[in-house]
Amino acid sequence: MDLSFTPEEEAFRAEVKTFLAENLSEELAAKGRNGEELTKADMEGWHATLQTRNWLAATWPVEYGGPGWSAVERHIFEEECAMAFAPRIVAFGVSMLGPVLLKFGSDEQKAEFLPRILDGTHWWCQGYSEPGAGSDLASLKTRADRDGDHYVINGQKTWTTLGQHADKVFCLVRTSSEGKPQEGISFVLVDMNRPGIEVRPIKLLEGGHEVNEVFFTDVRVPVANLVGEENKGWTIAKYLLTHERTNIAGVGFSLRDLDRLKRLSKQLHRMGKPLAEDPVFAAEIAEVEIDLEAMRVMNLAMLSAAKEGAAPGMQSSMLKIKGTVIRQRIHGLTKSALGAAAAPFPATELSDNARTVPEEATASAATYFNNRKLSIFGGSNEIQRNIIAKDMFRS
Amino acid sequence: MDLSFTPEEEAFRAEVKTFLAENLSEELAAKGRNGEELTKADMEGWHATLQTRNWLAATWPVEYGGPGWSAVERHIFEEECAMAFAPRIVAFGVSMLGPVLLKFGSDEQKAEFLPRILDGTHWWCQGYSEPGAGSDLASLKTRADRDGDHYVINGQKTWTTLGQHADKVFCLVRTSSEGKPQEGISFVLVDMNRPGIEVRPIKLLEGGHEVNEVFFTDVRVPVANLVGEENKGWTIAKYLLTHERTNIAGVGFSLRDLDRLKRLSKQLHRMGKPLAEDPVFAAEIAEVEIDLEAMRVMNLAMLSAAKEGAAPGMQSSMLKIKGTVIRQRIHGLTKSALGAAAAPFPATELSDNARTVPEEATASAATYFNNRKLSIFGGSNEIQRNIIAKDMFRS
Amino acid sequence: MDFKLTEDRQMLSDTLRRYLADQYDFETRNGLIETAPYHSPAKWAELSELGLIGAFVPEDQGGFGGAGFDITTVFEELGRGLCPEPILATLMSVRAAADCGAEELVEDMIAGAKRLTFAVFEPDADSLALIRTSADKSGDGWVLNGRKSVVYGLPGADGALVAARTEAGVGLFLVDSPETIDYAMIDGGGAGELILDSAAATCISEDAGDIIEAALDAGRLALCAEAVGVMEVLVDMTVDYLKQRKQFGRPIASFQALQHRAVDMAIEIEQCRAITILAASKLGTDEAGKFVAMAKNLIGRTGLLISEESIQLHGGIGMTWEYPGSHYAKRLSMIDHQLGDRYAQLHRVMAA
Amino acid sequence: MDFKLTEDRQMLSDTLRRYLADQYDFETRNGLIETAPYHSPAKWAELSELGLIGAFVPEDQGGFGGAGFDITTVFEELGRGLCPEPILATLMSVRAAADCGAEELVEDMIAGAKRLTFAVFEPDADSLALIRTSADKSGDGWVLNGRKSVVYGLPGADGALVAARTEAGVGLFLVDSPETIDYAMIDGGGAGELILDSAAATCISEDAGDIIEAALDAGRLALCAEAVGVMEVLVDMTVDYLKQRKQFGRPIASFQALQHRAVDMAIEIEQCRAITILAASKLGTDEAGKFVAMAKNLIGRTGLLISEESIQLHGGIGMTWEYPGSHYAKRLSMIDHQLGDRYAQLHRVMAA
Repeated sequence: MDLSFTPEEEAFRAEVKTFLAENLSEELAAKGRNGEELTKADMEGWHATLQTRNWLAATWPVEYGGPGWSAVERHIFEEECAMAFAPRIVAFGVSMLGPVLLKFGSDEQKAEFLPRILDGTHWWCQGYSEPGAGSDLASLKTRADRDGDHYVINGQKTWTTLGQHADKVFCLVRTSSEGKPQEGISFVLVDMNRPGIEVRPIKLLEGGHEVNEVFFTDVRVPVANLVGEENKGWTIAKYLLTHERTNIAGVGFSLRDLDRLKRLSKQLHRMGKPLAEDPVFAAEIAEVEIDLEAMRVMNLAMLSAAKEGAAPGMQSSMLKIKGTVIRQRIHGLTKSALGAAAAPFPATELSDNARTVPEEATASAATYFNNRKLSIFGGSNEIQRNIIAKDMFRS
Repeated sequence: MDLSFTPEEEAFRAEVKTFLAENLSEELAAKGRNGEELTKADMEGWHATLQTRNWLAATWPVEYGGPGWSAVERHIFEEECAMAFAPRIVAFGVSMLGPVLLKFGSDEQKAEFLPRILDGTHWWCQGYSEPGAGSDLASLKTRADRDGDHYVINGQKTWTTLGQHADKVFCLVRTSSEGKPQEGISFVLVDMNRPGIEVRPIKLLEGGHEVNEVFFTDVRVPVANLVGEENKGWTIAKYLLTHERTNIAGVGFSLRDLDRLKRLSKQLHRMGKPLAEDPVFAAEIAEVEIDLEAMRVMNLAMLSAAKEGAAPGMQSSMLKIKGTVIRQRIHGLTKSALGAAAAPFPATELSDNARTVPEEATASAATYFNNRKLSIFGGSNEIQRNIIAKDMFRS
Repeated sequence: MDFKLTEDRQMLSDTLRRYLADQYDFETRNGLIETAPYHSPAKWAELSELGLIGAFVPEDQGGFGGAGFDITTVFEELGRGLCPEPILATLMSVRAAADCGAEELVEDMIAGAKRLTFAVFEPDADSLALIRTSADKSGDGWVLNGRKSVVYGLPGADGALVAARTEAGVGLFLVDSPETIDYAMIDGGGAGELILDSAAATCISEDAGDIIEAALDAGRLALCAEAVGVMEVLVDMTVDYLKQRKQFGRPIASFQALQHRAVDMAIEIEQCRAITILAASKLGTDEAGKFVAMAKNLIGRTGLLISEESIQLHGGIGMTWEYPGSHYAKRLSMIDHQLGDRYAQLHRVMAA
Repeated sequence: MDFKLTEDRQMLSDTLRRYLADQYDFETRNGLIETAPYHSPAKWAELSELGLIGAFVPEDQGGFGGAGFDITTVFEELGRGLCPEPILATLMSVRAAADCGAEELVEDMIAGAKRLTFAVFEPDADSLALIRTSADKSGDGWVLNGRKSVVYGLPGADGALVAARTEAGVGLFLVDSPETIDYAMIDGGGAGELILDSAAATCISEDAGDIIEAALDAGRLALCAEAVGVMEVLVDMTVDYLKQRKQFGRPIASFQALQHRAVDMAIEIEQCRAITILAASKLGTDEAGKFVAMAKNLIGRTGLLISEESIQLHGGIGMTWEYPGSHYAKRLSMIDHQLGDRYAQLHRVMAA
């Protein structure tokens, strides 16, 4: 038993810290800290900054332009970026399509798409969910019918995150209606500039725009854009779902947000005293801090096992559930910490004069509401429980 | 809207208080307060005391020896008895079999059994659950085969509360295995002194003996002991389950136990101060007090509706769930209040010297463990949720 | 004991429900909440014509109601209709004005001729004991100095009743055209900061501390009733959604884990309804503070639970601006933040 | 980073698990816990022969272990075996004695020749700062006056290490044949009240406050590990029961609401295992107090949850004395009461 990082790993952490200190502008960090929406340019700029060191595509092998990190190094990198309020890497190209192409793509596809993910030429989004196919993804209905050397796509995708910025979308589409629903699904790459594609924004309850509906009407896509075999797309979808996701627990985000909560609890007053001196509220902060410390170590144990090639199995689902519950509880306490001052809206547009709380607190309510998504997307916590139960109760 | 009791009801409450002050011995009340087991004589004595005023069988009509109370009067009586730590009335004869005989029994059965419930000649227990038939009561297997003018009973009942004191048991038995499981069940009255009956104690986790297994081997019972029609016993079982149960929420017990918890929190010390001055613990007491106040009014609303003949419907299941959750939380906090001193056992046999906490606190751990039963018996809280869900989600 | 509404209150309830359903539907509401004054003066006028404001004031003070149950009757319907009109502020103002004997003001407010807000709390001053805004005599009148924070219904109001320190204690003052910083609230409706920079004011009472506290408790009771109305609609919507939404070839309402969670929501609503009735029955008595605090604590705890569970059980749909349920969930969650949250109320109960 | 046990510890763990399974089955245990001394001196001797006690002491103090992970390795197995032997008291005694440099005593204890208890807390004194028991010099020796409460493992012990006030602070004293009031504990094992009425004592250290606190934290860590062992067995039993028990014609494991509750139990156990590892890694450092407090708070909260849920999911069976699960549930619940419960630990975390 040894919970410490190796000297090499500690040196790596120091290197990441230095990089962030030198390359992450205070302006960009402040946006993260204050809960402001990032622009497309913010995200593209940050990708480019990371790629100056080959640090953008953490899981890619060195020969394709990745950094060649171990699972532990990836964890350290993600934790430090989170603590510094660096922008999140937009996952769809780098963390999702990239690994899929590396495993299932043709040489031509790798050569065409991988470099353009790294250099920012292509912004990818994900076409999975449909209005009638959420938790039950296999029931998806968007069809791709073969017409010569093209597919003709008709249907609708939804919850397409940052689709408003994208010029490419990877989609699960139905290429056959025979057999089990899972057996007629294919994975295709679609150019968003094709005729017949329409993107409509979905405004979320807190007022933000990060997800979209994407409509396909007779969209023609070359058959060459099929990844893997026709009707074998479900294998790819499952690969992505079970693909080692080091950051599923979001430990760095929770550590960072807990820090902010503790700062605020010393600055904000209740009944004439700093909130931190109300034992009832302080007890809740202490409890969530304890839960987080436990989860942090649970996550390290999983990383350590991954290093030795052990499959994460149901631990990944456990980390998803516990990680989101903890993050949501921290957001809930942060919103509560503001008392009446949580209501003003839109928070990030308030004047200095209108604000009565520290700038990093203003968007607390919006952040809280937006983050209700954490327990819904990426396989809802109910679906994760079903996955764990299947494992626990198998006979 | 008016939450107050009428002057007549308030006068009735005063009358009950006076009766309890004059007739409930301090010795008997102390047993209740301190969590000691009551003897058979204690219970029989208290029944006899109540019956001097015709107050034993609260739901029976006056002509059969009941008091003729309204639902509200019954509630007041139960609340006052609970607050005074009076023994609980043993329900099986008075509250369960009595109403069944009044509704389904023959004139002979009423004449034979009802007076003997009131005068204490008969001590009844309930033969419902079986090892394989708990929540799923209709799957019961104990058989009663017709042999001339007798039934011959074979099988096993379990969780028979206070069966060790009983000389009579009313049973659900299978008289037919055709049709749906519910359709072959009959309700019969059995003399416990018959050959072939064996009662074995079940010791519970806290060390107490209040439930039993009852084995039936070729027990012969006259057909005259059938209540209602053969194979129609399920109707009676359902009648009992949905029969107006004013005390299902246990409001009086919770009020009384919360009072004790608050007393103890002032007497017991933590970190050199009364526990009541620890805001974290005090907050939990305050929360459960609030929950209880809400439940108390929910219960009054149901009583008020019952007075006007409205069916309690799913509110009864809601009260069962919330009532038991609140009582169990109070017991849990009371056990926690003791800190290390909760461990000594058997608590009620400790010498004054061995005890370091007030006498009424000594049995807190045992009481807590014993009362885990509240959410299990009488239709587990899971079954109650199923009942409510059926109502909520009917299309 | 009687848990039914009187005929008059039932009529008010029915009228209000019908009005909101017919005249203040979800699209109308959402068309208003993003633009100043974040509510509709025209709808406001119609609501006061329905007699809402009079219902908050006892007969001997010029109204035709004034009991706890009058307040809960109105606000439960406002909750069901998710109405963003600034009626909470009016409730507190008109009751405080009435208790101070400001007959003319009360008359104007009941008639809908004057819409006032109620400004008590300040940055870092979440209780009357802590407020720093001062009132000083100046010639015939008074001037106020200080700042009031998150004043509900401030945008577009005709004036504000302001709590300020006097030599006698805490007084209540009318400021007619206040300097404000207006903003929308995240859950609908407007609020703002009230900047009192030697602001001219009329004295309503030089010592109104108890009256202000009572008005705040009336406001808290109103919020509880509003929350109950919101919860009722939200759970109905959740149940309907679970019945209609199909995944894995069957309605998700058939999944027992979801059923049991919906059941727990329903039970908690009954608890909230009950404690609100209890608090309403105590309004105007010595115990009002304690029982209102109890109610608002439970409402706060349960409101968060029901808000979060309703979103979760809806999945993604429950998070969209387009779906009314998300606005109900948001409102329910934010009610806890108004006039002292579940922690503040719990401390009041512990101190009682 | 490495989350595997060393070979030595794995061997100790295996040996202990085998011994408890073979030699200390459930019937044996339940035959002991109701009669004084509420444990088995013979089994105790066998356990010390397995090297348990030596594992609690570092090599430079005469043992062959002494790290946090040595303690957790032993106690997780004691938890899995639901062993009522008074090893917690020995752990604290031997570590305190070793830290005080009482070599001979440590040697005797490791050899199993002397079984001592550790007596610190008193009625209404749940922290070292509050204890009132006094130690005074008397001739060559010392006399102690006071009372120690709920002293674990007191019945049948060879003596007690007692914390008492001296002029230097809080000292540690050996009382050889103490006057006691013995009793069983509701969850198995014995404890008692230690009556110190001018009791003759040997001074181990006149100023051992920090050493005693460290020994208590080692005890708390041990309780956490024991709880994890208990939880593991309890959840396995619950899952087995759900799979085997049929109602309504199918295994109740097929009911989704029950499945999800079992899943939540399993997740919480992983959390408990993780925080216990973390606390073990900190033992002996400056941060030990904080992380042990964190661990024991989480163990307390989760222990109650898992204890209650396991009983509930078993239905009536889970409440019977005859069923081992009920004793596991009871032990788990009572662990929170030992050496400072979840509230006490939370206050330590808040103060840290």
